[in-house]
Amino acid sequence: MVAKLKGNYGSGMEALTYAGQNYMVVDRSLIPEILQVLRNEEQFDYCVDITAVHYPAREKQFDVIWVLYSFARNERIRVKTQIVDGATLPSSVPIWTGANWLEREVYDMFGIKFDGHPDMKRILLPEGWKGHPLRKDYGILQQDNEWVQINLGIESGQ
Amino acid sequence: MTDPNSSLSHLDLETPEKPFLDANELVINMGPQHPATHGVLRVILRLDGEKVLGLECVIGYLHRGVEKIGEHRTYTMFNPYVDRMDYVAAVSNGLGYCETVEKLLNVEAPPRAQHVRVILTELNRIASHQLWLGTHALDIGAITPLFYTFRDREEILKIYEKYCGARLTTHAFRIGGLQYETYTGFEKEVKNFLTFFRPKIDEYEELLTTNRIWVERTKNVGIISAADCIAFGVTGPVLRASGVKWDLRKAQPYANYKNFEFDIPIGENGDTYDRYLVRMAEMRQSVRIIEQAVNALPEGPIMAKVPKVMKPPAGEVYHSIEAPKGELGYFIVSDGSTQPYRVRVRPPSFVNLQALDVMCRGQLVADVIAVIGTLDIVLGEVDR
Amino acid sequence: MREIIEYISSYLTSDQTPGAAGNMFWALVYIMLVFLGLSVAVIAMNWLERKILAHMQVRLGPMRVGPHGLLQPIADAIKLLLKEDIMPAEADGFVFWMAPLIVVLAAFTVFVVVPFGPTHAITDMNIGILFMLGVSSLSVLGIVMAGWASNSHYPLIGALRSSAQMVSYEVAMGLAVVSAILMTSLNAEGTGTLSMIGIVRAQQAQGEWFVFKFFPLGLIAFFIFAVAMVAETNRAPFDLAEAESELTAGFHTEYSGFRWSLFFLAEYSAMIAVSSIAVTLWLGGWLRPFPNWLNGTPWDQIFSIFPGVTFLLFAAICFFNTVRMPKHPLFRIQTIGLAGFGVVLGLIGLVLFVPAVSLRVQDVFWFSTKVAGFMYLYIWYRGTFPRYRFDQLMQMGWKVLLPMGLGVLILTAGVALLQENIWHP
Amino acid sequence: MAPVATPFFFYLFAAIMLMGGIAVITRKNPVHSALALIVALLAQASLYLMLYAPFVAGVQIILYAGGIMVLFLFVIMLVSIDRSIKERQFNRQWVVGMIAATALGGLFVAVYTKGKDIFPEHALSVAEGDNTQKIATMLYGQYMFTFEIASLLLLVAIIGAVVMAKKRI
Repeated sequence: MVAKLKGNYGSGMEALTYAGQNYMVVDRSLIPEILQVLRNEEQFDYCVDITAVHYPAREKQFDVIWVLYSFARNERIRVKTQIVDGATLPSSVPIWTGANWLEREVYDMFGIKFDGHPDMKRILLPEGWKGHPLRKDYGILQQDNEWVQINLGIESGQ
Repeated sequence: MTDPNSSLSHLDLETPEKPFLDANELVINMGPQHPATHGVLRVILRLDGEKVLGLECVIGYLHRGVEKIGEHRTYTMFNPYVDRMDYVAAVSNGLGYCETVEKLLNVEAPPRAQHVRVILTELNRIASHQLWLGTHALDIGAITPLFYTFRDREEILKIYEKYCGARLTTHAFRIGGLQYETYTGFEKEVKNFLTFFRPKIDEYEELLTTNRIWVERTKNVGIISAADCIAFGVTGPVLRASGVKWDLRKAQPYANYKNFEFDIPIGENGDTYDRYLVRMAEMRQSVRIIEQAVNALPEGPIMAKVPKVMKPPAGEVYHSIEAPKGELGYFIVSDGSTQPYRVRVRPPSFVNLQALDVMCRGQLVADVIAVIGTLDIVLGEVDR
Repeated sequence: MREIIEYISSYLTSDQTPGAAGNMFWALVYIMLVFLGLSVAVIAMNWLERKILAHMQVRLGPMRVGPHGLLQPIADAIKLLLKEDIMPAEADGFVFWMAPLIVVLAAFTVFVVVPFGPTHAITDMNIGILFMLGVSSLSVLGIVMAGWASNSHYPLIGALRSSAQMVSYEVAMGLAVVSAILMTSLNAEGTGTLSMIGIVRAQQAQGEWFVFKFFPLGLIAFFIFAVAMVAETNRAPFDLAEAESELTAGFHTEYSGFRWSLFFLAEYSAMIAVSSIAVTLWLGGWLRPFPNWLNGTPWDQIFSIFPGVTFLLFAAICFFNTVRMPKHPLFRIQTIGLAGFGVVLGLIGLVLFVPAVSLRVQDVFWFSTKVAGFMYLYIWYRGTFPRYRFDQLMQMGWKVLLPMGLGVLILTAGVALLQENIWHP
Repeated sequence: MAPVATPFFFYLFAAIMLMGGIAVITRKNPVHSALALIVALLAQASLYLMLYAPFVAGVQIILYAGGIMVLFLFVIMLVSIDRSIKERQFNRQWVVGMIAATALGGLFVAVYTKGKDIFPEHALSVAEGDNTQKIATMLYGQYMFTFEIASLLLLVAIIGAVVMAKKRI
């Protein structure tokens, strides 16, 4: 499978293994196509998880990771891509319906927008909250004081 | 590859069916304080009379930022935090986390520790299913099973209390094995529990399985097809009740589940009744696993060699286990320091809850309650 | 003065109900008695339901207030009375205020015709059963008003549900009642009666309870009524109107304090009322078991000691539990209280052995015992059944009970005609 | 039972009934109107009682107050409350109303003055106790045909309602 993909996409992707787990690092431009191919041709029909990691020091600040699983092959794979802050990704809701909330959570926590998502809004934090808490520059004690004061009528939630 | 069985084509929210009598559709806010939403789930229902046209879940009322906390604690310090996610199945959460970090550290817990882990985790599965059964039956209006299940769950909690001092958020496992050796009489008490508990499952089933009203309330309610389950990423008993024979304990065995014999119970129709039957059968299977594990409990060390200060090599690992609610995954990124660079939890309840809308569409208000109950969500895990 | 005493005492020799005799004084006395008895019954029912349900569910139920929680209902009543009475801001004040009153009024008014004995009823109307059904159907108005006036979605849905439910089950209920009334006409004159007392008299004359009449027709009609009456009173498994897991508390979600307690009172007295109808129509009302088969003075005397024996049994249970009380000084007051309660029950039992008293109270005793059986059934249902869904409930009412009721009615009429031909060729 | 203070109760119930009737047409809130109608119907049932017609009174309570009016309320609540409260009174048909009222009033006067030979002036000799049986014999004997016609009419109405409500049968 890897060889086939490699043949098709060449230098845009790189297949790696760590601790016995396969993952591939894919160029942002190839993401829509590769996810499509994995779902439709390689039978990765179950989108386990979508998440992101923030590396503020890098130029391409975010790793976005799709964890996929194939029932037919009993195999798990991770697809990883790097994007800069403010860049958007194509939504994979048309591919896996279950990606809906997972993408919303990534948006909520990291501020990464997904194009074509049916309902791109915050999910865990309230609407109108400022900041994306899982970014590394968001302190652990930090909160949107203004929101708390207006909506909850208390000085601070802490 | 679009599945023709999938019902997702009905999913366009924009064109609801034309309501009867031109009565305005009713929008009802269920929760966050509502007796049947199992915590602080808020569901906004759009109703036509009693028929559900669509619904939207509003979650996050219990968000505590567990993932953020994980980035600011060392690997050992974060271990108790994961218990607070799915607080009715804390042991499973701990197992998943410990195994993931062990993968990063490239260590493996010794066999005795593995066995004890399996025993405690399966006991926890039973406890979690008992709590589900009680509350689910209560939602449907049968108040009595709740007290029976809680009476029996107490026996499990007593074993936990004796083992590690806590009943709910147990923090039972450590990275690399166990901290405590089992107490004297542990094996005997577990065996006693098994003999005590077997007839109790029959008792629950006697109360409900053939109860006419129960069958009427659960059969053909909240049907979800296997294709839909997979599309939504729904796992656990819900997926199995739709007829997919998939259990991580068999598919990708972790701990030492490969040493034990057990079956994966599956349903046919993917309705609430099948999910009920699957969970009941799972309790019996858990009893089987525990029995094998406790009979073959090996002697030996309970802790692998792990450094006092854990500094896993830089890298990232995704590992998942079959929690009582479905696939519970941990994705941990290490940068070589004492603290994880990023901890991501893949909560089964969160993903399963997405399917609520498609399961409830076209059903009645009373069915929404039944479906919320049958999804077996824990809001602590949904919101983290 | 003498005239007044004569007026009062003249009734004692009559064999009519005070209403039928036109005696205002005794009518008032009976109204007071029924009201008091009903209040006591509701309080007792509250305690019993919690205790019995608790024991079904492997727990103890109220244990703190008074010995074995005996004073719990009183404590609850005080709590409810002291609670702040909240009215939602956007509620329709007048309707909100009227709703519990109507429900309570309907629930209590039906007892005007309930025959606790051949003379122990406030009055005997010749449309007795019709009156009971009619007035108890008014309580649905109160429920609908409560749900609407609260100006909130959950109560509104609860009210809609309960109105649809009660109106539909009234139909099946009515058909079952009619088949029982048909049976009353199986006498020489061929005319039946709607009077509650007349119905029991007819069962006495025909020598069997209507539940066994034309077996199994009477039983089926009784079954239909027994199902419909649970639905009529919004109790489990038909408690959709107040399904707490779906609608929080249904139509009385927004009510609190005293007003809420009125709904509570009405629910329980409505339960007693419909059970009284069932007892009167099918289970021989005040008649003691086997009044025709085991007749004669010795049997009468044996049956007349039952009330006293029952109360002595209660007293014995009290004393037994007094002995079992923990011997801790903190429990002394509770132990004394329980023993005192036992003494009171025992004294009542002894008084009931006095022939003059037992003769007059017997009917009431048998009637209450039968009703108490129904009350136990209500609690039992609640402990064992899950709740029906709304469409299933409607299906059951319209597609099962209604055709069954119609069938039973037609069959009863047919069988009655056949028998009449045999009797009066 | 000897009647007590008959005129007093007659005027009392008549007044309640009239007040209820007036409230029905003056209240803006349809739910209030329906409740006022129930009051009027209950007062009417009391008047039936005073006419020694307990069966009719009982049926009046069961059917109208307990059944039909509940369905009325049901429908009113089903149709959005907020909207129906805000809605202006739409039936400002003074002319038709006046004509109907005049016709009805004329009828009353005509009956009162000329109807003495149609309606018996003396009280009916039917005893209270036999009331129900008498109604039954009349309904199923003398007026059998009209009774069946009426039930047929109702059946047609039911079928019509089902056809209207269900798009597909």
